[in-house]
Amino acid sequence: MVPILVFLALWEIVARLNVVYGHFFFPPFSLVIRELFYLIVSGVLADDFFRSLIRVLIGFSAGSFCGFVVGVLMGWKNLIDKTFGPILSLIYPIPALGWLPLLMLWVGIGDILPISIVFITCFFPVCYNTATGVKGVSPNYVAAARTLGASEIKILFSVILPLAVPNIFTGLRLVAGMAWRVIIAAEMVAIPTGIGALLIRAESLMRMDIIISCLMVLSVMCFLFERCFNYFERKLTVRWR
Amino acid sequence: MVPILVFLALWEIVARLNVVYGHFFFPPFSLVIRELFYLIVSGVLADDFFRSLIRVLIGFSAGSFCGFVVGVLMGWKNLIDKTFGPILSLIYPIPALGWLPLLMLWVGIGDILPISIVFITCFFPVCYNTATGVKGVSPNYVAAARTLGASEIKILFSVILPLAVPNIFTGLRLVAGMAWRVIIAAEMVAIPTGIGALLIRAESLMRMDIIISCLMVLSVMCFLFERCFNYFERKLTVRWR
Amino acid sequence: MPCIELRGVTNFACRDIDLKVENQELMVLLGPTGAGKTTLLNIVAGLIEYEGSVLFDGVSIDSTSCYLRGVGYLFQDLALFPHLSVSANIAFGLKACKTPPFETTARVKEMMQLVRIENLAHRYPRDLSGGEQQRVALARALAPAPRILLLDEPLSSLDFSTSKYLRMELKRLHREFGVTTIYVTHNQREAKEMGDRITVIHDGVLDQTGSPEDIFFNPQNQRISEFIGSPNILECEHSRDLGMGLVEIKTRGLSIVVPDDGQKIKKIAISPQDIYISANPPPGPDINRFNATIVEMFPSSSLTKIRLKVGDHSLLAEQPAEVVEELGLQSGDE
Amino acid sequence: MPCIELRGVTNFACRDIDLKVENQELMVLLGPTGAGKTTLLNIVAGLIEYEGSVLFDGVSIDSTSCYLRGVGYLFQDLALFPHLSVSANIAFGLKACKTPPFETTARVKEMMQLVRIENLAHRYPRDLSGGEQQRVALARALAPAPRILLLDEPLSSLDFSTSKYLRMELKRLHREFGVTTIYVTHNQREAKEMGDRITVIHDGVLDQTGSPEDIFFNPQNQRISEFIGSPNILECEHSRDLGMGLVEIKTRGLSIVVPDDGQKIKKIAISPQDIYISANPPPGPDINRFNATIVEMFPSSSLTKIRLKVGDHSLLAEQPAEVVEELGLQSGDE
Amino acid sequence: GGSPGTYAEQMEDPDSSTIPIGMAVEFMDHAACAFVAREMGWYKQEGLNISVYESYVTGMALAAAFARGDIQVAYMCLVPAINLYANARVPIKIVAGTHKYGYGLVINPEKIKTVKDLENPDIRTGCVGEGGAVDVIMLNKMIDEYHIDKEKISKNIRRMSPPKQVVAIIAGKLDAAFLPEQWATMAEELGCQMLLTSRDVWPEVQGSVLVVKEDLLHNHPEIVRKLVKVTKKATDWIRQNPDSAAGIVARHLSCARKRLMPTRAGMLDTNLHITPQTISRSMKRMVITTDLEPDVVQDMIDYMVSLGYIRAGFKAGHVLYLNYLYDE
Ligand SMILES: Nc1ncnc2c1ncn2[C@@H]1O[C@H](COP(=O)(O)OP(=O)(O)OP(=O)(O)O)[C@@H](O)[C@H]1O
Ligand SMILES: Nc1ncnc2c1ncn2[C@@H]1O[C@H](COP(=O)(O)OP(=O)(O)OP(=O)(O)O)[C@@H](O)[C@H]1O
Ligand SMILES: [Mg+2]
Ligand SMILES: [Mg+2]
Repeated sequence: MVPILVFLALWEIVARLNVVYGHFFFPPFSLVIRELFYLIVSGVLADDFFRSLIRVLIGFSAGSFCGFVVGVLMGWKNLIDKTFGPILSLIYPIPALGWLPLLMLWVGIGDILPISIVFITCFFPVCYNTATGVKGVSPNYVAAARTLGASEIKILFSVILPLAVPNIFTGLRLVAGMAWRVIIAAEMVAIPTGIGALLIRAESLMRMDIIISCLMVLSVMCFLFERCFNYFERKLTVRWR
Repeated sequence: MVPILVFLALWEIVARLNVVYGHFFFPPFSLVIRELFYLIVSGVLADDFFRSLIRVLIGFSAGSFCGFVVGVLMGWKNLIDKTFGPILSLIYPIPALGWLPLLMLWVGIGDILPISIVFITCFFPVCYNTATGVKGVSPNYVAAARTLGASEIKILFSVILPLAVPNIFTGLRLVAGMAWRVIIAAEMVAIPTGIGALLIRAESLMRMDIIISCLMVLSVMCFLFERCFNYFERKLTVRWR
Repeated sequence: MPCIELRGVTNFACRDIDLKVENQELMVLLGPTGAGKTTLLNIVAGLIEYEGSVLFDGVSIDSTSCYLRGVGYLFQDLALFPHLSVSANIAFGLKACKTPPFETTARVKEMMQLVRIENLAHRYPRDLSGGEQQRVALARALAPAPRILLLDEPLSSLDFSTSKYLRMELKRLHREFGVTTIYVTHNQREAKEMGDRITVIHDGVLDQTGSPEDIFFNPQNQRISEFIGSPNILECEHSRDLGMGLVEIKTRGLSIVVPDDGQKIKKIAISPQDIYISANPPPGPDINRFNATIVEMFPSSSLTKIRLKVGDHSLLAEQPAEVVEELGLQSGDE
Repeated sequence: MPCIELRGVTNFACRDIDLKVENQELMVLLGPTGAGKTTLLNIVAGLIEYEGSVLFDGVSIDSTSCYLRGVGYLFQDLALFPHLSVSANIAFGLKACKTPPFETTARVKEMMQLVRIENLAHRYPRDLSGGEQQRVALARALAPAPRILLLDEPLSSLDFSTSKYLRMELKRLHREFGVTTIYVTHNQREAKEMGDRITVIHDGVLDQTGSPEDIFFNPQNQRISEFIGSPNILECEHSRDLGMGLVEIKTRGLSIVVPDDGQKIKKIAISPQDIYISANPPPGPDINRFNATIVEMFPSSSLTKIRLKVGDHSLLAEQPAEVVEELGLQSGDE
Repeated sequence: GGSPGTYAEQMEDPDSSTIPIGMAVEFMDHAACAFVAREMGWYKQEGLNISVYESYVTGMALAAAFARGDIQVAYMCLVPAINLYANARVPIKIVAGTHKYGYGLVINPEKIKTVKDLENPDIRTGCVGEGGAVDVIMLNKMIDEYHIDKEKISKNIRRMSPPKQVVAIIAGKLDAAFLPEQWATMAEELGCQMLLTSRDVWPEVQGSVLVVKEDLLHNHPEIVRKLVKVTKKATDWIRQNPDSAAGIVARHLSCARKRLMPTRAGMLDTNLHITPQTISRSMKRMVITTDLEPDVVQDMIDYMVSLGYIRAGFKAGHVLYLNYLYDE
């Protein structure tokens, strides 16, 4: 907690000591909090926030899950790695801009669109990290499990995955942030609700205070996500790491 | 290579069998290649491409390097982790949209703008993955190195980092794609050059063919990046993994 | 329980190995370090590539994947699962073959009592001592009651009494359940004590297979005799009981007094380390002491092998280098 | 070379340990598994937390960080660097203390010859056998010529001849350079052979410290005597030379014949395992054989301790459970 | 800003060409006059050292660029200009207009016949960012003018950038959209129907304007004067020969910097590319003029206040500075 407080204090100070115009583009923490408060009481934020939250949660969990599965397969069976690896690395760099038209055609313009953008974003990092983690498991343990009569599946679930947990969670922690980051871009083509839409509106209205309030919401959300991932990871690994 | 060819063949077929306007949204591979060819000969692409390439390279290497350093510190010294971890996870989810105004103020319109956006994008994944890798090194090896009289630094460089290589490279592979993905968004703003600019132009003229050609360039670049990372990683780890 | 048969098995560490371990037999695999013992076990367990073929009960199982071979394997580097507690480690094999929970717990308890680690049930391998880890690994290998047991130096890091206890326990288990077992060790006493038969491996080649007596009394080649200390085998021509449990043995002009173990003596083996050379007669009674001529010496970094001529025997003695120096021994000395 | 002193060292596995290892001494740390040996070494090396204080040459080094203590440590789980070749592993310590390259290579070569692994220089630990790994670890620990040497079961997975050779080499090195050494083992013979002094540790408590003879002939408490096999110590009242290297020893009504090692005998120790019990007289000469009365029996899972009354001695014997059964021994039997 | 007329007294800086000026230009035919002026090289003739950002700088980024001074001049729509002044508090002055109108409601003729049909629950209306862009203003105005139920429309509004709206309409994912030119016309050419134009919805509504930063006006009034002059010249020229102007704009729009984007493969499946015909049709829908009535601006300001886009209303006079526009 302390570092965060320090950080905020720093922010306040820097902002207050700022050059002309700076004050507007980089308002002090206190102001933002005030604005945030107004936004919350006025109820504008809550609604948008929850819609975004739901989109993020769905996209995130779906994307991470698929990424996880594919990653496990790639890390586990070298053949699959060789097969999908190149294709993934071809698809990976396609930005939202590239996906939008296709998605528009496939899923239409509705809640699914931003969700699927979040999905795409979450997929790759989890996939890559999981694969690395799975590959990293020492073959000795796998051999031991084999001799104990564990089937490949059993080995996967009771040996490989538990040992790959740290990497998997790194992936999750990464995409937790990205999901919140990309929801903005995702909601650029959507039903005009959600924190992204709010942000765009504020953006085009040039309302810096609202923008920063939204960003703070993002930050806090990502922070919470990260916390609980850390919590779960510790729960899963602390006893043997 | 085979899987890629299969993939492209599939693309061609699906595109050719497509519905009305399908060609427009989802042109077959052959068409895109033709367009790509025209783009190249007309010289439009080359110039933009190289500008983007340079920006990506600079932003990528700088961002990865800083991410690497911070990640090492965080994984190495728990105190630093506790200190910076929360702050990073607060800053992490801020999207490009959020950074733009501040960057505009600080670095102004120019090549630095997209570079710094790439930088920000590359920083976090490398940082997180490196930290995970460093934390993952078995304490036994560290202890052994200690008793052999190696100083902390020496241990870091000759034991911890070599063993963390796989994670570090996962991070790099991740951001290689992101860098190319985000350069678009970065160049859409105010910078009238680079593939991003070309893309946004094509988009506002709804020239799907050009868009897809650009995306293909991105894909290929990311693919190449990934290849050479794989190559280096193998070089570094094959003998003992 | 199946019998294990290896036919022309070859890989990086084994060269054309033929071996048959009878049903219910406990075969000790004895060999110096780097001989290929672990590799051989890995081959039987199906963990590494090899040419040639491995048969259980005459059926080739080269294509049978490891986890169907039903072997219990105690790895030399124990490979305990770091993320599982001791009890979970032991239970792993049972869970893998779908043992009902209550049986599992019972079996785990039993195993932990067998290897005397009841008190560590909830510890994690990281927090165990070397010997404790080894015992956990042993328990883990035994728990699923495998048809074949591969033990790679199962007692190497246990103290005498514990290992003695476990040797007896293993013996007992083997008697009771007759699990076909390959028992790797580099300890000759262990080998002698445990083995129905012993097979000696050297540089990936099986030199000799036979009963303990076989191996120790007539090693079939130089390497073995060197490995087990190349005893000087003396044919016993005729022996005279001295009473008080001693026999005097006449063998081509030498008479040697040995304690009598009640049974008739045909051969005696004197290991080179047991031959002491000194220039001037040492104190004490003059027994088993002869004048010898040094025929030749093979100095090595720290040990010197010395071929002695005693009567019309030629014996091989082994002396620490420094002894040799201080005695200033040379060929031809008396 | 410093002397090592531990004062009231305490942690999860050690309880209030006081120990002084003299300069240039080779102290053997003997104890059953789980006694706290490894932990003790870790404490000396400064790898884990502890209360109390450790002194080198009387100077407390509790605050000295591990890599400045200048100890060479052979870990029980060898902890070879998987990403470095054998030679690189051995060279690590030298590089760490900025040895010039050519010296390094020379030293590495020397070490590899010492432990006989020249041919493995470019292998990686993954591809080594257990014993080879152990020798690499030994070489790595020795290479930087440390002031203090901590060896945790350095020979546990080596065959007899190799380990014998290495024991002699270690002895020689110790004589030459007099590195203060703590040598952990659970093997009594090794302990006897290597140690200037031996200290016995049990459940994290030092029971006894002294010369090998001390420990083995008058163990100071039950646990030690049990650990080293609780020999029955018989005071020797007077002895008679039978000639032929035999002595008859009279001790309160018993006369026992033992082979004579030339020196005067004061006590003899008979370990329980060496006492054989049989109902009817076995064949062979009637030597060292007495009628005894079974006073009491302590049956355990597989071994039965039997207290015998022989003359006016009471001896402790140990018999395998099944022997006991088939003989149907009971208290009070003759 | 001070009262009008104060700047005229400023003494003129002789070598105005040395001062580099960043100019933001929207990448659509709203900025026709800028394109033409560049093509003709009139800025150079006036000795203006202008670096043009044919940019997509919008909202905050633009504001920041203005604030920092990287951009001092911009051809932009009136609404963002007002936001810039009122919300971002960037001291700017609007010194000239460039055109009136320039928006149109394009619809899918199968599903929509009259404006009232927009209320139907299955009608999805496209729209750019709420508030920032003009189209939403137009939408609201239309709602007021034609007495449509706002709720019913806003229930299924889809927001996305104009080009995406066109794509969406022709892909049948949208049914109506209030688009800025040239996209409105392009959509029309792709089979949509233009139901309304901004002219019908809001007579005399101002399209884009020429915006300069106050500092520039303050320190280098002569530069601003020249800018206005060039703009005027350009608009006049466009009015006189619209077709060649359309050609220039079309070529300019389909340029990636100096080079034309190839169009061969692009034309295979769709005529999605900018032809002079498209542009001229599109430009005929606007009134290209620098005239700018304060009342119109005031109306816009008041309307934005009523929509709650800007916090407090203000006198149009504060943001306008039309001396150079009308002093010749
Ligand atoms: N993966 C490998 N690739 C190449 N050579 C190997 C590999 N693993 C082991 N070896 C070599 O094969 C030989 C036999 O190894 P193995 O582990 O079977 O010896 P071992 O009999 O178990 O010795 P120890 O008693 O020390 O365990 C050794 O010389 C070792 O160097
Ligand atoms: N990290 C730990 N936390 C708690 N207890 C531990 C930890 N490490 C070891 N122990 C316990 O401390 C005791 C001593 O461990 P130690 O490794 O010193 O035994 P040891 O003498 O080396 O035995 P061995 O000869 O088997 O290696 C053991 O009972 C072990 O279970
Ligand atoms: Mg082995
Ligand atoms: Mg230990």
